[in-house]
Amino acid sequence: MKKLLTSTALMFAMGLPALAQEYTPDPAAAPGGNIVVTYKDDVATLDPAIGYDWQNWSMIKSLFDGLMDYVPGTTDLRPGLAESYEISDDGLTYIFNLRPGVLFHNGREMTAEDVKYSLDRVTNPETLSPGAGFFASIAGYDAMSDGSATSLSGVTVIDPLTVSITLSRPDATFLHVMALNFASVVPQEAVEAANGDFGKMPVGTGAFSLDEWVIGQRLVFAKNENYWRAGVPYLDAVTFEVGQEPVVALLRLQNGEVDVPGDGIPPAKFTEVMGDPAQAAQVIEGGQLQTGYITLNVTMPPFDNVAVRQAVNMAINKERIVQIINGRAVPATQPLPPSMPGYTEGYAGYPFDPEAAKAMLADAGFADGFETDLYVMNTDPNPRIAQAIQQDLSSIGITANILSLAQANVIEAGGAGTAPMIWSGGMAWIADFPDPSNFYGPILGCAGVVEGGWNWSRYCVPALDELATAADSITDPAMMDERMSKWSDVYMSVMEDAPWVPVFNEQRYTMRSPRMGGAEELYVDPVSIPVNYDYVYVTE
Amino acid sequence: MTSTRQTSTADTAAVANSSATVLAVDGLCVSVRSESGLATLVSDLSFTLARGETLAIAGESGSGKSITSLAIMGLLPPPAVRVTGGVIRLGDTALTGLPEGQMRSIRGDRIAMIFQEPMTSLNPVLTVGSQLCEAIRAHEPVSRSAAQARALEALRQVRLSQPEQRMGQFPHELSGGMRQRVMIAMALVLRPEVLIADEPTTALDVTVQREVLDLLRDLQRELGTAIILITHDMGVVAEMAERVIIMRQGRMVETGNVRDIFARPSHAYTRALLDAVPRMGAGASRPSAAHSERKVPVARLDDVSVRYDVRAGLMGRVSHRVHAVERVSFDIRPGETFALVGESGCGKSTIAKAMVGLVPHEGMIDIVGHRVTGGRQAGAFRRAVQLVFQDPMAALDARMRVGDLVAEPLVIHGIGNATEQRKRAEELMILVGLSPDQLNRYPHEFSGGQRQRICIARALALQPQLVIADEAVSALDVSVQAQVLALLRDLQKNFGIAILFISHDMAVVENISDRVAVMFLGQIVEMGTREQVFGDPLHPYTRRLIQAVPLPDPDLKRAPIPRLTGEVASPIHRVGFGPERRQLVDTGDGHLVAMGDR
Amino acid sequence: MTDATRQVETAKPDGALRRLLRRKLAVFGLVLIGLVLLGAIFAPWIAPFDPAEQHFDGLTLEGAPLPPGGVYLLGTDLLGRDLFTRILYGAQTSLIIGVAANGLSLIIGTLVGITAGFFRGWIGTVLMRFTDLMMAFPALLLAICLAAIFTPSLWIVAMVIALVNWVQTARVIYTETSSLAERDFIAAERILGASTGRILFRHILPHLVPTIIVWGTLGISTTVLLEATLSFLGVGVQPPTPSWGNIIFENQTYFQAAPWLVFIPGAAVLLLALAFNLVGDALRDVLDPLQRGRD
Amino acid sequence: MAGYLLRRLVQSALILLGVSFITYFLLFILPADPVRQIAGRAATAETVANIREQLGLDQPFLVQYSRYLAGLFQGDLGRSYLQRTEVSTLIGARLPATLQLMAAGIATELVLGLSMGVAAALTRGKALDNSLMITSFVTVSAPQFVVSLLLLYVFAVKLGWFPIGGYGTFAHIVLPALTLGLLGSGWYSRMMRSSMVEVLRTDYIRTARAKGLTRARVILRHALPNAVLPVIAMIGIDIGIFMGGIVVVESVFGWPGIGQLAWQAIQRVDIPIIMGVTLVSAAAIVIGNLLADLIAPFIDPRIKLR
Repeated sequence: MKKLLTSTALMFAMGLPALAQEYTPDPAAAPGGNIVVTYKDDVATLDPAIGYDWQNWSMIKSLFDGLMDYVPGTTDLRPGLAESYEISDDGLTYIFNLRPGVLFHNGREMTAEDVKYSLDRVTNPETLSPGAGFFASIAGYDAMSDGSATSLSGVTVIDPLTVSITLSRPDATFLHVMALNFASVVPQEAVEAANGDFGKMPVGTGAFSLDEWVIGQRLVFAKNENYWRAGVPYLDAVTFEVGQEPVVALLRLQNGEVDVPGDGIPPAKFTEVMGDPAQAAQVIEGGQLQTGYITLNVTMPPFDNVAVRQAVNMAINKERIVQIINGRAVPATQPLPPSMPGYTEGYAGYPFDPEAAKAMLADAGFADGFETDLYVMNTDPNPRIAQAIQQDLSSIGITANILSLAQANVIEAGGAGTAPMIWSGGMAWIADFPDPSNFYGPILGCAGVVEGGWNWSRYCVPALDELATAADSITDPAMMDERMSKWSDVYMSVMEDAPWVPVFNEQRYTMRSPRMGGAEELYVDPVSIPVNYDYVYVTE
Repeated sequence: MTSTRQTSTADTAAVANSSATVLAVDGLCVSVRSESGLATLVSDLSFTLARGETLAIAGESGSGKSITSLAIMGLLPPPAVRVTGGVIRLGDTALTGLPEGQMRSIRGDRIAMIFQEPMTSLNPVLTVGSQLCEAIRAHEPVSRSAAQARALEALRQVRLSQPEQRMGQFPHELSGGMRQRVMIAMALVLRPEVLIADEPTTALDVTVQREVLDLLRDLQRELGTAIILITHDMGVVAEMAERVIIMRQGRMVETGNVRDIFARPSHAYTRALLDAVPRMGAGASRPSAAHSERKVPVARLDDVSVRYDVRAGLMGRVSHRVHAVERVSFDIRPGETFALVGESGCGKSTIAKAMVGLVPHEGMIDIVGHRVTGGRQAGAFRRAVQLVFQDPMAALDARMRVGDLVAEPLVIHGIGNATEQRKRAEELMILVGLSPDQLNRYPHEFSGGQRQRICIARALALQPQLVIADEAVSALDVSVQAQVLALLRDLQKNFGIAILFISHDMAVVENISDRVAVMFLGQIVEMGTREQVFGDPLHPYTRRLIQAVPLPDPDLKRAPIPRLTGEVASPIHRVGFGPERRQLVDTGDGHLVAMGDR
Repeated sequence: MTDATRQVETAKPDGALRRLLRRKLAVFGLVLIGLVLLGAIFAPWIAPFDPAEQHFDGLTLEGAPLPPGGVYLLGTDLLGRDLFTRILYGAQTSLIIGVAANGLSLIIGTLVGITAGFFRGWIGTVLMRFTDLMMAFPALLLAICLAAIFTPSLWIVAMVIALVNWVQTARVIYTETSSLAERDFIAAERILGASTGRILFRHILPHLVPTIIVWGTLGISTTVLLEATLSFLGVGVQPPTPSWGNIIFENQTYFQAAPWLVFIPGAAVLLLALAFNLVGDALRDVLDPLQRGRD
Repeated sequence: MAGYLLRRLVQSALILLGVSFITYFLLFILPADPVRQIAGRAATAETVANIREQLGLDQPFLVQYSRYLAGLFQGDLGRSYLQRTEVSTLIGARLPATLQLMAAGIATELVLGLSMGVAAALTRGKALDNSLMITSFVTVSAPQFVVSLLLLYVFAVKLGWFPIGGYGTFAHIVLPALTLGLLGSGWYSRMMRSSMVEVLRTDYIRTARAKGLTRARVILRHALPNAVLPVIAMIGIDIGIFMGGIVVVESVFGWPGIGQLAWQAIQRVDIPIIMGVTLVSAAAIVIGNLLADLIAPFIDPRIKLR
């Protein structure tokens, strides 16, 4: 994390190097134009405190801004509404200096009060924000969450353009947290005026404002002429059409009716598109911070036996599964995806070796195999992947019955700890922010081993938790390598215990219409998923 | 066509010459294509119809008389049934082989037809007026209002009450008699040369039948229309027609002047047919069952009422009640035939149902010492009383063999073992005049009369003391009817069974009963011995009923009976209001008659 | 219409079969059903492969399925399995569900209908109001909810379909029972003193048999379609058990890239449903004397 | 009449009450936790408990249900758990599209079905009759999702006659309405045919013919109104079947109706939306039946509403 700078001084204010924070837009970019983007699922809400779906994540990013932001197309932090920030030496206090003259879409100027209000709002239990937990390191969070306070004690307004945030423990990921959608700054009066429907009438400081929303059909974003970042956005408007099957969306794109299929290239059309050079030229490939894995419930026999879990790891033919999804992924060796800091280079993972796996099973006392259940979400291609897994397991004598259920039912079974095996696809862990800690806490740490928790393996090693905490307490950028090596150790221990079978890291393949311009990274932006609307443009 | 046509008289038929012939049928053959090949329905039928004449085509079911009428109209059901030979001529036009378009212009204009079922012959979703008007406008290019005026006139002509109002009414709002008048109006509005009346009064009550027949005769006199009257009722033939064709199994067996045929039937079938017709007064020759006042009655009804609730409104409150049977009292003595007569809806069948416990009642019904209640009855009671229904096909489970059906009462009551039951079933079959080897057949393999015999056999299986015959012979052809009546009489004589004979047919009742009760709107208006009721009818309604019966005697012409005006009284009353109760008074020797109505 | 054109009513089953076999379409339907039945029963012998086996040569290098022809008669699916084999085994599933679900729904529907129709009173009222209520339920939503509550398996899917489908049968049986109960021959039985059980089972039930057979046959087509729809929505029979519905479901988005994966099983569903419809309709004509002579 | 209407409305309300109870109960025992969906994966156990309490999901079933009912009686369908918007707004926004599709679908099936049925009845036993009846069987036997994919593939993708899914213009509605209508047209044509054959055999048709009316008049004025009656009664029931088809057809054609809303809500146990959609669908079915019953007396004056 080379951009994360701090100082050894107690309160050492500093601006970030200009070259690092400024993104150089495409010189060919011309303003104007309107693009059409499609999604299958309806947009549930545009309230930044609530929205947590594939399709609304990037929309919210374009409507709102947080104190921190990322350089487009990268996972590199840059300041957003905060012009600069200072971090105390103990790493517990952050002082953000806000940009002056930033206007909300309603015309009012954004102030430090708004920052405080927004953080209070997202952590207030009544908001029912799914992102509240990210702010747990801010002092006063616990009082907020148990309802004994209505305001975060750690957030103080120093003056209209300065806000100070005190943490209760050092948190190396805090700046990333402040770049999350959940940390977006919202105007109190607009929230209150919306009377519970802020998600349908959002007001932010972002590059676009919501112009029209026909529920179930389309949303139109209009360019924010007063946007504080000069020169962007380029587009006059973005139209999102929802309720469109990915296949249909792609057909329409081929017809020239759609510019970007928000759900990417559907598997069904993948071979066809890639086989046609003209179309393949419009395809953009990019990595994403995603891992598809199988959880093995370590509290349920026979998966309480580490040898069994390792054997399962060795039985899965990841290459074949990748082939089934038309090669749109790379086989995974460990929980972290390759582009994530902390990824252990050179680690080969468990080899695919059914014979050895069978032998291990026999040694563990399961020469005849056993029967178990494999839960999977019931949308394509997940049941198919599950069947491939099933066949692999059967080759070492394990009979896995597939339970292909609605997402909610799988999550319930996982949370209740009643599922021996779950294929994570469709609910898989896509990182909220590019930091290795994001892959640990709720899904591999002890905190997730509660009724309804997301640690579906029920894997809990206190020593690893401590190591993780220690890693996250290192906030000094100079010690980043040490932090990352600690995280690497954490995940290597996890692999030894094998509560997961990391299967693949999905690649994103998307398309754009020929008239679309802008760097390819913008279409596979790892943070502003799936498209960074602020920086793309049309060439016509 | 002129209205100054000379009134028909009995001898018109005799002088009918070719110049007056409006319709000629020559060698008509009609066949049906079925799975087993071509079957002949009508073969080689020839006759002529003169202007202003009434020709009756008489015969029992299956004789081909209706097919003949449809053949003339060109309405045979395609494609199965068609004319396979012969010529039908209307004036100079050969109707057979005429293209549909031309046939259509003749239908309704030059030949009209009225059907048996007035209830189903009018389109239920169109008003009377519109159905009449379209009949006019189909043939004459007149304006809507002109058509309406003529329709109204036609309704007046058939003497329909409140004709203006009727124009806007739907068929279901009219009574059966009124509908048949509408049908007649519709048929005659264009002054056709020929009117085919296919059993025009069979479905009507006897008093209404009389009115309709009178009307037809009057209209014929006024308009001079030639009428082909299709009927099974020899009484109607005698009253209406000048000439008659007797048909049997698609063939004409005899034809001629009505008076001649009734007086000197030359064909054996005609003779048998005429003999089978129940005649008023014939019963007098029959010895009455010995009056046995001292014997304990088999059935005793005291103040019996049956009422149904009519619910309406939001909470489904009872707003009206149908007083189907209102405070009826009578008793039936062992060995006698007690008849209940009355027109449809008078409550006579409801009494039968109440007596066997099928409908709940108020008052007391006592049958061989058992109080009848609405619910399940004791086995002994079940064995004492049995019911024979009007439609034997409906009363028999079509999916059981006759042997099982006849033995079933024994099975239910656990009488005897399987062999004994079988033996008893065979005995019963012989008793009702069927053969024991028919026990393995299904009901549909029998004729109507045979089925009714099976029903009777079933009823007799338990050796009941009382058999209720609810219109048991009404659906049968006269010849069969006579046989079944004879069977009943024999059984009664041999086993001393009491019979409650429920019928609308005064002639049959007069023939079979010992005592008679006349019912009107749920109440008994007159009751006495057969001699008393038929010999000296005291109640006006009884007199009306008797007068209305068509008599199979061409020489006996009766004056038309006065029509009842206004709406038919209804047995439906608001809750808390009931019908006026009729007090029966004894006019001497047990002849009871409702007071005040005389 | 007229005495002469009214055909003699024969209610004997042997006569019914003969009449059924005289209808070309019914014979066509019977032959189709027979073929599917044979295919299902003898699937282990006819099928060239194991239905769950994912062949390595069943997919192209890019992971695309193989079109019909060659080793894999009807091509392969997205996991490289033999489509022909899966359709054969899928016939087992679809038929088992068709028969089981439909049998169950017939039993429920007949029981409810006959009870409500014969006894009237409060039992009848309660049952029929409940039936009305079920009629008002959006059936598919109900099925999806039920399928989500019970973890889907072959038998659960059959049960869910039965729980949704009995309503129609109940209504029809109710109407028929009520009218039968009013008929003279039932009154005659009551007068003879026959017990309720005797009336119901000896007299009413036999008269309902044609209706039950007809609804049973027609119902199978509805059931096969509903199973397919549930599978289409992802709440059907669990993989890897093939059913015609879930074969389509798994492959639906590939209708353009690999049309055989959608339209071959789709045609199978259509033909089987068509076959049952044809036979059911013919049975209705043959068994119901009121409908006789319609054609 | 007013009494009848009032009674029917009360009955309908009771049916809806029953539907709401059963649905709520099914959702209650559904093995899926809406709170987990709301809380997100970073939530702590406290947050989860907090959300559960706030939504009243920690209460016993009857308490939860009576709260829902209390809201319902005030016309409040609640707020979506995940969208945080009034359910009535969400349904209100999508209902027009569904109703449009339904109306178009019903119109299609009636036009196709009735004309096919009448044509078949009039040519009974002939080649046209046979081919129409076989067609009707094919349409009732075809799985809707296969038909919709096929129509989409042929008419939108290959021929380009219609837009590939979406909503808005008349062209958009053709294929989805056709998909929905084809199934029903098979049923209606069969029903219409047998009803028409039955009517053509009645005495009053014979009377009409005996009057010398033209064939067209006999069929249109006398036979059709009578034959169409049993079909009218079916439309009410049909709406229930339609609701099922709509989920499928809306998903294939991207039609922005309540079917898609329901499907997404079921996936994520958004109980207020599922309840709302179920109740709205049930209401549509109940109202459809009521309308069918109310229309009947206009066609057949014998029918009295009591």
